[in-house]
Amino acid sequence: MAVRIQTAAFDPGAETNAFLKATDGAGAAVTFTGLVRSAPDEPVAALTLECYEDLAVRQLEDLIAAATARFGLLAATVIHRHGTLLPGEPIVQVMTLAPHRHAAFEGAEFLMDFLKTDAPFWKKEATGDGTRWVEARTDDDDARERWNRT
Amino acid sequence: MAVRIQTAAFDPGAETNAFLKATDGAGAAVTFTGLVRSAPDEPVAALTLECYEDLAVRQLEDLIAAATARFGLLAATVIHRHGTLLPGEPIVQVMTLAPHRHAAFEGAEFLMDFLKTDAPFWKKEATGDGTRWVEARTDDDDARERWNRT
Amino acid sequence: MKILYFAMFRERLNRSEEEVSPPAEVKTVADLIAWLRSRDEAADLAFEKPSLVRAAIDTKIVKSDALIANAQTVALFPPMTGG
Amino acid sequence: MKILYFAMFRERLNRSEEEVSPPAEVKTVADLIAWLRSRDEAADLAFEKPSLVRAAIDTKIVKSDALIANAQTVALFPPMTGG
Repeated sequence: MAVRIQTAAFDPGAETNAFLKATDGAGAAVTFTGLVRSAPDEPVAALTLECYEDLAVRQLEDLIAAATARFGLLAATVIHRHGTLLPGEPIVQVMTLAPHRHAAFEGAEFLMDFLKTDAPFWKKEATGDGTRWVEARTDDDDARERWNRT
Repeated sequence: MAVRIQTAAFDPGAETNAFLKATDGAGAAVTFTGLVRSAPDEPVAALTLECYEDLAVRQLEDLIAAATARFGLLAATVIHRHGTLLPGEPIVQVMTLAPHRHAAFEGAEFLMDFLKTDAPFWKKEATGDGTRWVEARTDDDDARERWNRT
Repeated sequence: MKILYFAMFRERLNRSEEEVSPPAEVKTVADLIAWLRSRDEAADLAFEKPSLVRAAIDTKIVKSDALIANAQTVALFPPMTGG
Repeated sequence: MKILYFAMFRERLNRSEEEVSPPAEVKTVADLIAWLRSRDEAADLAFEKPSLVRAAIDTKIVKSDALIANAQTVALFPPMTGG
Protein backbone atom coordinates (compact mmCIF):
# COMPACT_ATOMS: atom_id res chain seq x y z
CA MET A 1 0.00 0.00 0.00
CA ALA A 2 1.56 3.24 -1.14
CA VAL A 3 0.57 6.77 -2.07
CA ARG A 4 2.88 9.08 -3.96
CA ILE A 5 2.06 12.70 -4.76
CA GLN A 6 4.70 14.36 -6.90
CA THR A 7 5.41 17.03 -9.47
CA ALA A 8 8.02 14.90 -11.24
CA ALA A 9 7.04 12.81 -14.25
CA PHE A 10 6.84 9.05 -13.75
CA ASP A 11 7.42 6.11 -16.09
CA PRO A 12 4.18 4.06 -16.29
CA GLY A 13 5.82 0.80 -17.32
CA ALA A 14 8.69 1.05 -14.84
CA GLU A 15 6.12 1.68 -12.07
CA THR A 16 4.13 -1.39 -13.13
CA ASN A 17 7.25 -3.54 -13.12
CA ALA A 18 8.27 -2.30 -9.68
CA PHE A 19 4.72 -2.99 -8.44
CA LEU A 20 4.91 -6.54 -9.87
CA LYS A 21 8.03 -7.43 -7.88
CA ALA A 22 6.11 -9.13 -5.07
CA THR A 23 3.33 -11.26 -6.53
CA ASP A 24 2.98 -14.12 -4.03
CA GLY A 25 -0.52 -15.53 -4.30
CA ALA A 26 -1.45 -13.06 -7.02
CA GLY A 27 -3.10 -14.03 -10.29
CA ALA A 28 -4.08 -10.61 -11.59
CA ALA A 29 -2.66 -7.10 -11.78
CA VAL A 30 -4.36 -4.01 -13.19
CA THR A 31 -2.64 -0.73 -14.04
CA PHE A 32 -4.78 2.29 -14.85
CA THR A 33 -2.98 5.29 -16.32
CA GLY A 34 -4.78 8.61 -16.71
CA LEU A 35 -3.34 10.85 -19.43
CA VAL A 36 -3.70 14.54 -20.26
CA ARG A 37 -6.25 14.39 -23.07
CA SER A 38 -6.25 16.72 -26.02
CA ALA A 39 -8.79 15.95 -28.74
CA PRO A 40 -9.24 17.80 -32.06
CA ASP A 41 -12.66 19.09 -30.91
CA GLU A 42 -11.36 20.07 -27.45
CA PRO A 43 -7.67 20.94 -27.84
CA VAL A 44 -5.71 21.41 -24.63
CA ALA A 45 -2.27 23.01 -24.68
CA ALA A 46 -1.42 22.19 -21.06
CA LEU A 47 -3.06 21.07 -17.84
CA THR A 48 -2.04 22.45 -14.47
CA LEU A 49 -2.98 20.54 -11.34
CA GLU A 50 -3.10 22.13 -7.93
CA CYS A 51 -3.09 19.92 -4.85
CA TYR A 52 -3.64 20.04 -1.10
CA GLU A 53 -0.92 17.53 -0.49
CA ASP A 54 -1.42 16.63 3.19
CA LEU A 55 -5.12 16.03 2.65
CA ALA A 56 -4.50 14.17 -0.62
CA VAL A 57 -2.19 11.67 1.08
CA ARG A 58 -4.72 11.10 3.83
CA GLN A 59 -7.68 10.71 1.45
CA LEU A 60 -5.80 8.36 -0.88
CA GLU A 61 -4.52 6.22 2.02
CA ASP A 62 -8.10 5.93 3.29
CA LEU A 63 -9.36 5.01 -0.20
CA ILE A 64 -6.66 2.34 -0.60
CA ALA A 65 -7.53 0.87 2.82
CA ALA A 66 -11.23 0.78 1.83
CA ALA A 67 -10.51 -0.84 -1.56
CA THR A 68 -8.11 -3.37 -0.01
CA ALA A 69 -10.71 -4.49 2.52
CA ARG A 70 -13.65 -4.50 0.12
CA PHE A 71 -12.00 -6.38 -2.77
CA GLY A 72 -9.35 -8.41 -0.92
CA LEU A 73 -6.47 -6.73 -2.71
CA LEU A 74 -2.94 -7.99 -2.09
CA ALA A 75 -1.44 -4.58 -2.89
CA ALA A 76 -2.49 -1.20 -4.25
CA THR A 77 -0.55 1.91 -5.19
CA VAL A 78 -1.65 5.37 -6.32
CA ILE A 79 0.73 7.84 -7.97
CA HIS A 80 -0.66 11.32 -8.68
CA ARG A 81 1.15 14.23 -10.26
CA HIS A 82 0.55 17.94 -9.83
CA GLY A 83 2.08 20.95 -11.54
CA THR A 84 1.90 21.61 -15.28
CA LEU A 85 1.57 18.69 -17.70
CA LEU A 86 1.42 18.45 -21.49
CA PRO A 87 -1.00 16.41 -23.63
CA GLY A 88 -0.25 12.69 -23.54
CA GLU A 89 1.59 12.90 -20.21
CA PRO A 90 0.50 10.52 -17.44
CA ILE A 91 -1.34 12.33 -14.61
CA VAL A 92 -2.28 9.45 -12.38
CA GLN A 93 -1.56 5.77 -12.09
CA VAL A 94 -3.51 3.28 -9.99
CA MET A 95 -2.19 -0.27 -9.63
CA THR A 96 -3.92 -3.21 -7.95
CA LEU A 97 -2.86 -6.80 -7.32
CA ALA A 98 -5.32 -9.54 -6.39
CA PRO A 99 -5.72 -13.32 -6.43
CA HIS A 100 -8.24 -13.10 -9.30
CA ARG A 101 -9.07 -10.66 -12.07
CA HIS A 102 -12.44 -9.24 -10.98
CA ALA A 103 -11.02 -8.02 -7.68
CA ALA A 104 -8.07 -6.38 -9.42
CA PHE A 105 -10.34 -4.65 -11.96
CA GLU A 106 -12.93 -3.57 -9.43
CA GLY A 107 -10.32 -2.33 -6.97
CA ALA A 108 -8.74 -0.14 -9.63
CA GLU A 109 -12.10 1.22 -10.84
CA PHE A 110 -13.22 1.92 -7.28
CA LEU A 111 -10.01 3.83 -6.56
CA MET A 112 -10.32 5.89 -9.74
CA ASP A 113 -14.02 6.65 -9.19
CA PHE A 114 -13.45 7.91 -5.64
CA LEU A 115 -10.19 9.64 -6.47
CA LYS A 116 -12.03 11.79 -9.04
CA THR A 117 -14.37 13.28 -6.46
CA ASP A 118 -12.58 12.78 -3.12
CA ALA A 119 -8.91 13.59 -3.71
CA PRO A 120 -8.06 17.29 -3.34
CA PHE A 121 -6.69 18.08 -6.79
CA TRP A 122 -7.96 20.84 -9.05
CA LYS A 123 -7.34 21.03 -12.77
CA LYS A 124 -6.84 24.14 -14.86
CA GLU A 125 -6.77 23.77 -18.63
CA ALA A 126 -4.84 26.03 -20.98
CA THR A 127 -6.42 26.21 -24.44
CA GLY A 128 -6.08 28.60 -27.36
CA ASP A 129 -8.71 30.79 -25.62
CA GLY A 130 -6.86 31.17 -22.32
CA THR A 131 -7.13 29.17 -19.13
CA ARG A 132 -10.11 27.83 -17.22
CA TRP A 133 -10.70 25.72 -14.12
CA VAL A 134 -12.17 22.34 -14.98
CA GLU A 135 -15.58 21.96 -13.33
CA ALA A 136 -16.49 18.88 -11.35
CA ARG A 137 -18.60 16.54 -13.47
CA THR A 138 -21.90 15.11 -12.29
CA ASP A 139 -21.12 11.85 -14.09
CA ASP A 140 -18.10 11.50 -11.81
CA ASP A 141 -20.47 11.77 -8.85
CA ASP A 142 -22.65 9.12 -10.48
CA ALA A 143 -19.64 6.85 -11.02
CA ARG A 144 -18.71 7.18 -7.36
CA GLU A 145 -22.29 6.67 -6.23
CA ARG A 146 -22.66 3.27 -7.93
CA TRP A 147 -20.31 1.71 -5.34
CA ASN A 148 -22.84 2.55 -2.61
CA ARG A 149 -25.54 0.61 -4.41
CA THR A 150 -23.75 -2.69 -4.91
CA MET B 1 -5.02 -3.47 -32.72
CA ALA B 2 -2.60 -6.31 -32.26
CA VAL B 3 -2.55 -9.93 -31.18
CA ARG B 4 0.64 -11.71 -30.18
CA ILE B 5 0.82 -15.39 -29.28
CA GLN B 6 4.25 -16.45 -28.15
CA THR B 7 6.24 -18.87 -26.02
CA ALA B 8 8.81 -16.21 -25.09
CA ALA B 9 8.47 -14.25 -21.86
CA PHE B 10 7.40 -10.61 -22.17
CA ASP B 11 8.12 -7.54 -20.02
CA PRO B 12 4.78 -6.13 -18.73
CA GLY B 13 6.03 -2.58 -18.19
CA ALA B 14 7.94 -2.38 -21.45
CA GLU B 15 4.81 -3.56 -23.29
CA THR B 16 2.71 -0.90 -21.56
CA ASN B 17 5.18 1.82 -22.48
CA ALA B 18 5.30 0.69 -26.11
CA PHE B 19 1.47 0.66 -26.15
CA LEU B 20 1.42 4.22 -24.74
CA LYS B 21 3.55 5.60 -27.59
CA ALA B 22 0.54 6.84 -29.60
CA THR B 23 -2.00 8.45 -27.29
CA ASP B 24 -3.66 11.14 -29.46
CA GLY B 25 -7.11 11.85 -28.06
CA ALA B 26 -6.62 9.32 -25.25
CA GLY B 27 -7.31 10.05 -21.59
CA ALA B 28 -7.17 6.54 -20.15
CA ALA B 29 -5.12 3.37 -20.52
CA VAL B 30 -5.67 0.06 -18.75
CA THR B 31 -3.18 -2.80 -18.58
CA PHE B 32 -4.34 -6.14 -17.23
CA THR B 33 -1.63 -8.71 -16.50
CA GLY B 34 -2.55 -12.30 -15.66
CA LEU B 35 0.06 -14.14 -13.62
CA VAL B 36 0.71 -17.80 -12.83
CA ARG B 37 -0.80 -18.03 -9.36
CA SER B 38 0.56 -20.23 -6.62
CA ALA B 39 -1.08 -19.88 -3.22
CA PRO B 40 -0.12 -21.67 0.00
CA ASP B 41 -3.43 -23.61 -0.05
CA GLU B 42 -3.12 -24.46 -3.78
CA PRO B 43 0.60 -24.58 -4.59
CA VAL B 44 1.51 -24.78 -8.27
CA ALA B 45 5.03 -25.70 -9.36
CA ALA B 46 4.52 -24.86 -13.03
CA LEU B 47 1.76 -24.18 -15.54
CA THR B 48 1.91 -25.44 -19.11
CA LEU B 49 -0.33 -23.84 -21.71
CA GLU B 50 -1.21 -25.53 -24.96
CA CYS B 51 -2.59 -23.45 -27.81
CA TYR B 52 -4.25 -23.79 -31.22
CA GLU B 53 -2.38 -20.83 -32.58
CA ASP B 54 -4.18 -20.16 -35.88
CA LEU B 55 -7.58 -20.25 -34.18
CA ALA B 56 -6.32 -18.20 -31.21
CA VAL B 57 -5.17 -15.38 -33.48
CA ARG B 58 -8.50 -15.36 -35.26
CA GLN B 59 -10.57 -15.48 -32.06
CA LEU B 60 -8.54 -12.72 -30.37
CA GLU B 61 -8.67 -10.48 -33.44
CA ASP B 62 -12.45 -10.91 -33.53
CA LEU B 63 -12.70 -10.13 -29.79
CA ILE B 64 -10.58 -6.99 -30.17
CA ALA B 65 -12.73 -5.83 -33.09
CA ALA B 66 -15.88 -6.41 -30.99
CA ALA B 67 -14.46 -4.58 -27.95
CA THR B 68 -13.20 -1.70 -30.08
CA ALA B 69 -16.61 -1.16 -31.66
CA ARG B 70 -18.58 -1.64 -28.44
CA PHE B 71 -16.51 0.62 -26.18
CA GLY B 72 -15.02 3.06 -28.69
CA LEU B 73 -11.46 2.01 -27.95
CA LEU B 74 -8.60 3.89 -29.60
CA ALA B 75 -6.32 0.87 -29.42
CA ALA B 76 -6.21 -2.61 -27.90
CA THR B 77 -3.53 -5.28 -27.72
CA VAL B 78 -3.53 -8.84 -26.40
CA ILE B 79 -0.34 -10.77 -25.67
CA HIS B 80 -0.74 -14.43 -24.66
CA ARG B 81 1.98 -16.90 -23.84
CA HIS B 82 1.99 -20.66 -24.19
CA GLY B 83 4.53 -23.27 -23.14
CA THR B 84 5.67 -23.85 -19.55
CA LEU B 85 5.57 -20.96 -17.07
CA LEU B 86 6.57 -20.64 -13.43
CA PRO B 87 4.61 -19.02 -10.53
CA GLY B 88 4.60 -15.23 -10.76
CA GLU B 89 5.30 -15.19 -14.51
CA PRO B 90 2.93 -13.15 -16.71
CA ILE B 91 0.70 -15.37 -18.87
CA VAL B 92 -1.45 -12.80 -20.59
CA GLN B 93 -1.56 -9.03 -20.96
CA VAL B 94 -4.51 -7.02 -22.28
CA MET B 95 -4.07 -3.30 -22.93
CA THR B 96 -6.74 -0.79 -23.89
CA LEU B 97 -6.65 2.91 -24.72
CA ALA B 98 -9.76 5.10 -24.74
CA PRO B 99 -10.84 8.73 -24.44
CA HIS B 100 -12.25 8.13 -20.93
CA ARG B 101 -11.68 5.66 -18.14
CA HIS B 102 -14.87 3.59 -18.16
CA ALA B 103 -14.37 2.56 -21.78
CA ALA B 104 -10.76 1.57 -21.11
CA PHE B 105 -11.75 -0.47 -18.02
CA GLU B 106 -14.76 -2.11 -19.64
CA GLY B 107 -12.87 -2.90 -22.84
CA ALA B 108 -10.13 -4.67 -20.87
CA GLU B 109 -12.61 -6.60 -18.72
CA PHE B 110 -14.65 -7.61 -21.77
CA LEU B 111 -11.53 -8.90 -23.52
CA MET B 112 -10.43 -10.88 -20.47
CA ASP B 113 -13.88 -12.36 -19.84
CA PHE B 114 -14.25 -13.59 -23.43
CA LEU B 115 -10.62 -14.66 -23.72
CA LYS B 116 -11.12 -17.04 -20.77
CA THR B 117 -13.82 -19.02 -22.54
CA ASP B 118 -13.31 -18.31 -26.26
CA ALA B 119 -9.56 -18.37 -26.87
CA PRO B 120 -8.18 -21.88 -27.60
CA PHE B 121 -5.68 -22.28 -24.79
CA TRP B 122 -5.61 -25.16 -22.33
CA LYS B 123 -3.83 -25.11 -19.00
CA LYS B 124 -2.11 -27.99 -17.28
CA GLU B 125 -0.92 -27.51 -13.70
CA ALA B 126 2.04 -29.27 -12.16
CA THR B 127 1.71 -29.65 -8.39
CA GLY B 128 3.40 -31.85 -5.80
CA ASP B 129 0.83 -34.55 -6.69
CA GLY B 130 1.58 -34.66 -10.43
CA THR B 131 -0.08 -32.84 -13.30
CA ARG B 132 -3.71 -32.14 -14.11
CA TRP B 133 -5.63 -30.31 -16.81
CA VAL B 134 -7.37 -27.23 -15.43
CA GLU B 135 -11.14 -27.53 -15.90
CA ALA B 136 -13.19 -24.75 -17.42
CA ARG B 137 -14.93 -22.76 -14.67
CA THR B 138 -18.61 -22.04 -14.69
CA ASP B 139 -17.96 -18.65 -13.14
CA ASP B 140 -15.92 -17.79 -16.25
CA ASP B 141 -19.00 -18.61 -18.33
CA ASP B 142 -21.04 -16.36 -16.01
CA ALA B 143 -18.50 -13.54 -16.37
CA ARG B 144 -18.72 -13.80 -20.16
CA GLU B 145 -22.50 -14.00 -20.08
CA ARG B 146 -22.96 -10.69 -18.25
CA TRP B 147 -21.87 -8.80 -21.40
CA ASN B 148 -24.91 -10.20 -23.22
CA ARG B 149 -27.25 -8.73 -20.61
CA THR B 150 -26.05 -5.11 -20.67
CA MET C 1 -6.67 29.84 13.09
CA LYS C 2 -5.11 29.39 9.70
CA ILE C 3 -7.28 29.40 6.58
CA LEU C 4 -6.02 27.73 3.39
CA TYR C 5 -7.47 28.61 -0.02
CA PHE C 6 -7.11 26.44 -3.09
CA ALA C 7 -7.66 26.67 -6.84
CA MET C 8 -10.23 29.26 -7.93
CA PHE C 9 -10.62 30.59 -4.35
CA ARG C 10 -6.85 31.10 -4.02
CA GLU C 11 -6.84 32.99 -7.32
CA ARG C 12 -9.87 35.16 -6.54
CA LEU C 13 -8.57 36.05 -3.09
CA ASN C 14 -5.01 36.42 -4.36
CA ARG C 15 -3.65 34.52 -1.37
CA SER C 16 -3.16 30.87 -0.48
CA GLU C 17 -3.47 31.28 3.29
CA GLU C 18 -4.11 33.73 6.07
CA GLU C 19 -4.38 33.85 9.85
CA VAL C 20 -7.79 34.87 11.16
CA SER C 21 -9.40 35.28 14.57
CA PRO C 22 -13.15 34.99 14.07
CA PRO C 23 -15.43 36.15 16.91
CA ALA C 24 -16.97 33.58 19.24
CA GLU C 25 -20.34 33.50 17.46
CA VAL C 26 -18.63 32.00 14.39
CA LYS C 27 -19.16 28.36 15.30
CA THR C 28 -19.38 26.31 12.08
CA VAL C 29 -17.68 26.18 8.71
CA ALA C 30 -20.76 27.85 7.23
CA ASP C 31 -20.50 30.62 9.84
CA LEU C 32 -16.81 31.03 9.01
CA ILE C 33 -17.52 31.39 5.29
CA ALA C 34 -20.26 33.96 5.99
CA TRP C 35 -17.89 35.87 8.27
CA LEU C 36 -15.10 35.81 5.65
CA ARG C 37 -17.58 37.12 3.05
CA SER C 38 -18.66 39.92 5.35
CA ARG C 39 -15.09 41.18 5.70
CA ASP C 40 -13.97 41.32 2.13
CA GLU C 41 -15.56 41.96 -1.29
CA ALA C 42 -13.30 39.43 -3.05
CA ALA C 43 -14.29 36.76 -0.52
CA ASP C 44 -17.95 37.70 -0.91
CA LEU C 45 -17.69 37.02 -4.65
CA ALA C 46 -15.48 33.94 -4.33
CA PHE C 47 -17.90 32.20 -1.94
CA GLU C 48 -21.17 33.44 -3.43
CA LYS C 49 -22.35 29.87 -4.15
CA PRO C 50 -22.08 28.06 -0.79
CA SER C 51 -22.98 24.74 -2.45
CA LEU C 52 -19.68 24.93 -4.36
CA VAL C 53 -17.49 25.40 -1.28
CA ARG C 54 -15.85 22.33 0.26
CA ALA C 55 -13.96 22.36 3.55
CA ALA C 56 -11.44 20.38 5.55
CA ILE C 57 -10.50 20.90 9.20
CA ASP C 58 -6.98 19.75 10.11
CA THR C 59 -6.76 17.57 6.95
CA LYS C 60 -10.14 15.94 7.42
CA ILE C 61 -12.97 16.71 5.01
CA VAL C 62 -16.03 18.05 6.85
CA LYS C 63 -19.52 19.31 6.09
CA SER C 64 -20.50 22.95 6.36
CA ASP C 65 -22.15 22.39 9.76
CA ALA C 66 -18.89 21.12 11.29
CA LEU C 67 -17.73 23.04 14.36
CA ILE C 68 -14.52 25.00 14.00
CA ALA C 69 -13.72 25.25 17.73
CA ASN C 70 -10.23 23.77 18.29
CA ALA C 71 -9.45 23.85 14.55
CA GLN C 72 -5.89 24.82 13.77
CA THR C 73 -6.30 24.85 10.00
CA VAL C 74 -9.45 25.21 7.92
CA ALA C 75 -9.08 24.64 4.18
CA LEU C 76 -11.66 25.98 1.71
CA PHE C 77 -11.74 24.68 -1.85
CA PRO C 78 -14.04 24.02 -4.81
CA PRO C 79 -15.33 20.51 -5.69
CA MET C 80 -12.34 18.29 -6.38
CA THR C 81 -11.33 17.28 -9.90
CA GLY C 82 -8.58 14.71 -9.39
CA GLY C 83 -7.47 11.93 -11.66
CA MET D 1 -9.69 -34.48 -44.04
CA LYS D 2 -7.26 -33.60 -41.27
CA ILE D 3 -8.28 -33.90 -37.64
CA LEU D 4 -6.42 -31.93 -34.96
CA TYR D 5 -6.52 -32.98 -31.31
CA PHE D 6 -5.63 -30.68 -28.42
CA ALA D 7 -4.93 -30.90 -24.71
CA MET D 8 -6.48 -33.90 -22.95
CA PHE D 9 -7.71 -35.37 -26.26
CA ARG D 10 -4.23 -35.17 -27.77
CA GLU D 11 -2.83 -36.93 -24.72
CA ARG D 12 -5.47 -39.66 -24.56
CA LEU D 13 -5.18 -40.40 -28.29
CA ASN D 14 -1.42 -40.04 -28.19
CA ARG D 15 -1.44 -38.00 -31.42
CA SER D 16 -1.95 -34.37 -32.30
CA GLU D 17 -3.36 -34.95 -35.79
CA GLU D 18 -4.37 -37.56 -38.32
CA GLU D 19 -5.77 -37.84 -41.83
CA VAL D 20 -9.17 -39.54 -42.00
CA SER D 21 -11.68 -40.35 -44.77
CA PRO D 22 -15.04 -40.78 -43.10
CA PRO D 23 -17.84 -42.43 -45.10
CA ALA D 24 -20.51 -40.29 -46.78
CA GLU D 25 -23.08 -40.78 -43.99
CA VAL D 26 -20.80 -38.88 -41.56
CA LYS D 27 -22.26 -35.41 -42.15
CA THR D 28 -21.85 -33.35 -38.97
CA VAL D 29 -19.23 -32.78 -36.29
CA ALA D 30 -21.32 -34.95 -33.97
CA ASP D 31 -21.36 -37.72 -36.62
CA LEU D 32 -17.60 -37.40 -37.00
CA ILE D 33 -17.04 -37.77 -33.25
CA ALA D 34 -19.32 -40.83 -33.15
CA TRP D 35 -17.46 -42.34 -36.11
CA LEU D 36 -14.05 -41.67 -34.51
CA ARG D 37 -15.29 -43.35 -31.31
CA SER D 38 -16.50 -46.39 -33.26
CA ARG D 39 -13.01 -46.93 -34.76
CA ASP D 40 -10.84 -46.75 -31.70
CA GLU D 41 -11.14 -47.56 -27.99
CA ALA D 42 -8.95 -44.60 -26.95
CA ALA D 43 -11.16 -42.22 -28.94
CA ASP D 44 -14.28 -43.85 -27.47
CA LEU D 45 -12.99 -43.01 -23.98
CA ALA D 46 -11.62 -39.56 -24.86
CA PHE D 47 -14.94 -38.39 -26.33
CA GLU D 48 -17.27 -40.20 -23.91
CA LYS D 49 -18.82 -36.89 -22.76
CA PRO D 50 -19.97 -35.18 -25.97
CA SER D 51 -20.93 -32.02 -24.00
CA LEU D 52 -17.21 -31.53 -23.23
CA VAL D 53 -16.07 -31.67 -26.86
CA ARG D 54 -15.59 -28.37 -28.72
CA ALA D 55 -14.87 -28.16 -32.46
CA ALA D 56 -13.54 -25.82 -35.08
CA ILE D 57 -13.71 -26.26 -38.86
CA ASP D 58 -10.93 -24.51 -40.78
CA THR D 59 -10.14 -22.21 -37.80
CA LYS D 60 -13.75 -21.26 -37.14
CA ILE D 61 -15.49 -22.48 -33.98
CA VAL D 62 -18.64 -24.44 -34.80
CA LYS D 63 -21.42 -26.30 -33.01
CA SER D 64 -21.73 -30.06 -33.08
CA ASP D 65 -24.43 -29.93 -35.77
CA ALA D 66 -22.11 -28.11 -38.21
CA LEU D 67 -21.64 -29.90 -41.55
CA ILE D 68 -18.16 -31.22 -42.27
CA ALA D 69 -18.55 -31.43 -46.05
CA ASN D 70 -15.75 -29.34 -47.64
CA ALA D 71 -13.85 -29.13 -44.34
CA GLN D 72 -10.12 -29.38 -44.75
CA THR D 73 -9.30 -29.36 -41.05
CA VAL D 74 -11.51 -30.25 -38.11
CA ALA D 75 -10.10 -29.49 -34.65
CA LEU D 76 -11.47 -31.23 -31.54
CA PHE D 77 -10.68 -29.87 -28.10
CA PRO D 78 -12.00 -29.56 -24.52
CA PRO D 79 -13.60 -26.33 -23.19
CA MET D 80 -11.02 -23.54 -23.41
CA THR D 81 -9.17 -22.26 -20.36
CA GLY D 82 -7.26 -19.21 -21.61
CA GLY D 83 -6.05 -16.20 -19.71
